[in-house]
Amino acid sequence: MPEITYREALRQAMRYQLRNDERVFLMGEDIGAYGGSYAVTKGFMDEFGERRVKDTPIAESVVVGAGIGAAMAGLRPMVELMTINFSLLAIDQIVNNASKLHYMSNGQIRVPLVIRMAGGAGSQLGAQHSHSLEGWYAHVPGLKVVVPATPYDAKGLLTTAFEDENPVIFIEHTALYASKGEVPEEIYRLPFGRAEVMRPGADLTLIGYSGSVHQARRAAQQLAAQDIDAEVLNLRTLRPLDVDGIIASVRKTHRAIVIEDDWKFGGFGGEIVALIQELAFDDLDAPVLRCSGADVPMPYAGALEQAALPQEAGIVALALRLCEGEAA
Amino acid sequence: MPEITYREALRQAMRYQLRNDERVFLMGEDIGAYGGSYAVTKGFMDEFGERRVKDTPIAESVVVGAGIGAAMAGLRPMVELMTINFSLLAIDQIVNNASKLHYMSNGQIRVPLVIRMAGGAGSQLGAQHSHSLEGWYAHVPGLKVVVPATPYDAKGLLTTAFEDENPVIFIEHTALYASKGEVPEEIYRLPFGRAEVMRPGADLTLIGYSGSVHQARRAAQQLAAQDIDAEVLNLRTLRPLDVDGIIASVRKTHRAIVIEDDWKFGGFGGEIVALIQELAFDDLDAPVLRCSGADVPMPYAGALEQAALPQEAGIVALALRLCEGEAA
Amino acid sequence: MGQHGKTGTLTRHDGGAGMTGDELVALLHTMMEIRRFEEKAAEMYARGKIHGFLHLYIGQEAVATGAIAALRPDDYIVSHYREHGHALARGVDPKRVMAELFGKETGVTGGRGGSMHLFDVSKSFLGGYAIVAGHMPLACGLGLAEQYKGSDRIAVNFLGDGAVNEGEFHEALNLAAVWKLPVLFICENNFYGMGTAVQRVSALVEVYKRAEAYGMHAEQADGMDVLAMYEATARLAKRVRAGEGPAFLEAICYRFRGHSMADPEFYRTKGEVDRWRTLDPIASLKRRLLADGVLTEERVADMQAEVDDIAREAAEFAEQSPPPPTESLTRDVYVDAPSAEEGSRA
Amino acid sequence: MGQHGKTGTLTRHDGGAGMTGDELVALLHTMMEIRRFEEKAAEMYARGKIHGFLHLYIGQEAVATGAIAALRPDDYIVSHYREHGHALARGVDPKRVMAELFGKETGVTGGRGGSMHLFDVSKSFLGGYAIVAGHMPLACGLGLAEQYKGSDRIAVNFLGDGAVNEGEFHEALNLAAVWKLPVLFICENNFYGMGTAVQRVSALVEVYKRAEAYGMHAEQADGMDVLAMYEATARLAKRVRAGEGPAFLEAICYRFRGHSMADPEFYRTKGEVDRWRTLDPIASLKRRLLADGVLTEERVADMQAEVDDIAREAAEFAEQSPPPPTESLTRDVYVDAPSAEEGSRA
Ligand SMILES: Cc1ncc(C[n+]2csc(CCOP(=O)(O)OP(=O)(O)O)c2C)c(N)n1
Ligand SMILES: Cc1ncc(C[n+]2csc(CCOP(=O)(O)OP(=O)(O)O)c2C)c(N)n1
Ligand SMILES: [Mg+2]
Ligand SMILES: [Mg+2]
Repeated sequence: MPEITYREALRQAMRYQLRNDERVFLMGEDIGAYGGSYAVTKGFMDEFGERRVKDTPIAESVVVGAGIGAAMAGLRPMVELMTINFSLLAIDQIVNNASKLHYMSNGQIRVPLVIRMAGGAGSQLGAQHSHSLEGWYAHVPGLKVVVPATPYDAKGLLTTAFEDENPVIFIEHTALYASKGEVPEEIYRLPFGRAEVMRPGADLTLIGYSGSVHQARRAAQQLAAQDIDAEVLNLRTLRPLDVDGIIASVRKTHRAIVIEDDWKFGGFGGEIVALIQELAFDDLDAPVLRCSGADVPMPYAGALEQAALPQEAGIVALALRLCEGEAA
Repeated sequence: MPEITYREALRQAMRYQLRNDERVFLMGEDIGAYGGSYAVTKGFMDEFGERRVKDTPIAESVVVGAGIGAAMAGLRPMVELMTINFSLLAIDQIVNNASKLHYMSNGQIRVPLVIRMAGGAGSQLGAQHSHSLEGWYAHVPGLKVVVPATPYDAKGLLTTAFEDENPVIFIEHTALYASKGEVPEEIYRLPFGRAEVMRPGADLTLIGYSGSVHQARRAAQQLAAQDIDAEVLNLRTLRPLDVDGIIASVRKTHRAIVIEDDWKFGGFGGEIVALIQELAFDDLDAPVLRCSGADVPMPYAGALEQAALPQEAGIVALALRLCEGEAA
Repeated sequence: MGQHGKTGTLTRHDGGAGMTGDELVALLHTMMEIRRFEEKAAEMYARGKIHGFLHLYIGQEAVATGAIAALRPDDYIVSHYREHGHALARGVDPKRVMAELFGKETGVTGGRGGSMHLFDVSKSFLGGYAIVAGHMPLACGLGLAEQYKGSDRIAVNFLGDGAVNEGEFHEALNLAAVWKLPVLFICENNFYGMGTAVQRVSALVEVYKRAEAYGMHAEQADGMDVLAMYEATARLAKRVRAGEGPAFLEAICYRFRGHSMADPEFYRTKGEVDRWRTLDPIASLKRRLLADGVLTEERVADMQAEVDDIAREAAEFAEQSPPPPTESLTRDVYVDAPSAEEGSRA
Repeated sequence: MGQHGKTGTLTRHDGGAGMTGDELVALLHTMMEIRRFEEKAAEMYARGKIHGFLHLYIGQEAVATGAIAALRPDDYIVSHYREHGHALARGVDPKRVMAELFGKETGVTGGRGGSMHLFDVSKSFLGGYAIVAGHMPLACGLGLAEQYKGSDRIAVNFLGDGAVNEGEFHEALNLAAVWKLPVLFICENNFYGMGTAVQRVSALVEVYKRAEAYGMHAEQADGMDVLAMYEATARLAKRVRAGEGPAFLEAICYRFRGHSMADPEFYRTKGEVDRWRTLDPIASLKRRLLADGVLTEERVADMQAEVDDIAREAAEFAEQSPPPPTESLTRDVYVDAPSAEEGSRA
């Protein structure tokens, strides 16, 4: 299988849709002439024309709302919001319209819309440009929320997203665009609501998604050196969430840590913890812990930012605490 | 002590501030000539004039942003957003400016701003007007989030909010405005981050806030009839959260249920569950459960809406499950 | 035009927008139907049959009636929360609208939406929305889709004067203008957003001039005159349909009742309301058609009886309908999407 | 005006906005300082000393320099993420600005904000903001506060052409106009928002005409000419300060560099950039002051050496400063508020 970047994997999925479904079009700020702020749509305007690839004004609310409206009329738009930070300006459209119209209309209306955006931190962009608010979208019934961690995820999940009949919030990670991995040349779909066991293990489950999966993997390697055999779960989608997959893993390992870039307090990690303790209470040998971002607006300075984000060392320390007196 | 309504309690707190602090002014949609959509500010424009009580355009973002700017310049504005639903249109201002400016400016700027809004459901207002998203605000470092359950809370917490140096999101419950309770005539402050034990109990802790406290109380009465002695906690503020108070209660009762109007999945209740199992793992005799809103956009029809909201019967059923083979 | 617009005369009538007498009477019938429906709704609200917010359209009937009569039946309509009139004018079944207000299974959305969220896709009635200006981007998207498909269907977006200060108004008008979207915006300027008079919150009180700032063709029309609304809408819809880009119509009108049933109306005087009541769009048209001999007093009485029946039958239907079953609560949160759930199909 | 604007001549000069030769030379000095600072920043970015997004002000120096020179030092400035020029023109210490870009403890916000978020409250420089148009409501609030206090301090809000299609632009202009807030909006129309040319996304490309739609006094000025900017700003600031309500100034200008350091500049031609470079605001003023005899080539060389030193010293200072201690991470999330934490004081 060829090795390609996460960015290229996304491009392949989009190009396939643009070629094969006339109802599909893309719109967003600077996706055309500029080439996309993360170069994901570079060249698409030349290849598919301005009808299929639309540069929009900087006006997030109407861009998302127009995507919803076009989807209501039978098209399959993909709206790029550049970054999750700007999605706050369109959140009313997402929460009050996209997520609710199918239900409110008693099934008369469908909103098959994909909203792509880059999330995550770690590039020193400062407090207003470093949000990881995917948990907010995962909170909203009517939405699906996708968080690819690898190029393979990116292509397979984006294809599924385009073909879904519901609004899908597709959140890429700014720090992953250049990461590489093996990806089939042909098109394929990855199911929503099914986590990937990235590394099987017996002693402890590390649960991550998007960027945090990679920290979990690296932490698992370090733990292996200390004879702790960690299982790593890559959630792939937050809504639907693979509750069965999570519980099955914890039933086996009896311990778990959730890793997330986002602020801990009131974040999505709490949901995973709550579900585990509710559904696998008797299987737990220790509390489920979270390794999350610090409770601060993200600072710019490199060392401060790193201190504000979950790190392998922190995961390892928590894991050792959990496994104290056991395997190690 | 006189018995007054939740609405009147809020009015007393606001009137005190308007009379005693020239820096305080109010602004919001229809708070003046109309008298406030929940009549909380009725008569204030006549009493204090248009300089202190400002009707604004329907433009949530600039109203909140102007409140932030005025606070930056040394005033102490109170912005009324009518309902939490409309706060989605101002959420960028709240998250990207209000919550972050003190930190981002390295302490140079302060934002002593109170943003009031009505939340909750139960009045058949339909999906776009029935949000309980207080958990989103509680997720954001830099904000304080206040959720009064009683007239006594309302007056004491709003007074504290006005005198706080930080942005405070003050969320009232639409269904509580006419509720009555004893409230001292003089002004008083209730501390943030300290929960109230509304009913002491030994067998189980029911944790609620705002509207759900009352369901918890009624459920506790029903449980008492079945010989289950439930402790009822009224959180009063979600950020800061009275973690110590919650843990102390659970250490005593060994069981807990969180009650919230909001959607369960990815909601604030998960945070409380996660904290309890992390900090009191060995004290728990059973998993911490949540009695939350159904995972649907809120339907209009009365019976459907009631089915979508947590009810006493549901709390009682969960409590019985938790206490199975014990007290009962 | 309401589906109940059967009339008594067939002769061509000169005075009104080139319409036949039949057509004019049909307009009157629709307005009367809306009025009676709303009065019945108010009555049912007072009797505890309708809950939540109820925003009546009484006084503004000429706007929806005239405008929608001038559209093609497949043109999309997107309205706000004061939308009963638009739905009825489009021919949505009054029985099913009333049942919706009652929260019944037979309602247009099975009781899920209520007064503020009527939807009837079969009539291209794409909804009532409760977030001020939040529906404007959707109208842009509907227009965009038709432009993309190359059709000549247009999207018509009703909004209130209160919406013009929202950010989304600006974003929507700019996008529609710069992309030349086939959207006709109709702003019902009834001088108040809740209790706030337009001039207290809008820098420019002539709303249509706001639209001109986007280079958009914009006009003002007398929203108390159904024929004026018909004519202006027909003219603007034609432009929009021809691909000349969006247009904006400001309809000057007045609501005779409070903002919602809960409004104490502190902010305006009875005198002001009474002055506007002398411009009642139904009474005016009635007078005119009587004077012109298109209608007789007898026929008017018959029509009144007809719309009384419609409203009464709607309320009876609503009353007798069952509530939605509790089991339906979790239905239709998602479209079933077996493709996504079944995994790889490649 | 930059604090380094010491000059060589004291004679009154006729050509420029009624300014003395000294004052004109000071304007030139400030522009040169900004230019050199930005070049140094680009160099430091390339050397890996600066991270994140870096948006240079090169080409637009006349706007900040001319405008800010015309303000009172206590007038608030609220800018967006391309704000180094505004900060330096206001006299914020270049050492502390560079240290901020380096993410050092000695930076204006201790390394927390970085390039997009400079703040110096002691200079009434109330920040750079990274959400397009998100800072406009804040400027309204600052103006509102001064109006409320009865002071004659005004708020000046710099924004880009890309901001004009955002909802907040509309909400802010309307609120400022309807409440007659003392806010001066200065829109730097450099013809592109990232890679998107104004006419591709704005229904009305003459930005100042947008402001007129709110009944606001609006003008256009040559943003490549520091004196034109000075004059226009002085005139509009005077109006605003006098309580005549907000005003809007569109400065026509051009950025010579990419949007940020990462911009591949696919969207414009080298020819276009080169044409604008012939209008370089620094070269133009220099030529003029030389021609008028206000400056000598020798003094120009001295000034270049001075600003070279400023930029070099700033970089050295930044380099030698310590990073913020990790323990400071959680400081200042909240203002300490013992009153709230200590409970009832009544
Ligand atoms: C975003 C938002 N803000 C506030 C409200 C509360 N609200 C409901 S209707 C209304 C007034 C709207 O007035 P207008 O647009 O003139 O319509 P009218 O009621 O006159 O038909 C307000 C403020 C809302 N529904 N949505
Ligand atoms: C709300 C929001 N949307 C998108 C962006 C991404 N973005 C950053 S700068 C920019 C272009 C702004 O252009 P303009 O206002 O003309 O300022 P200039 O860069 O030309 O100085 C965009 C789209 C953002 N920062 N904020
Ligand atoms: Mg109105
Ligand atoms: Mg620009």
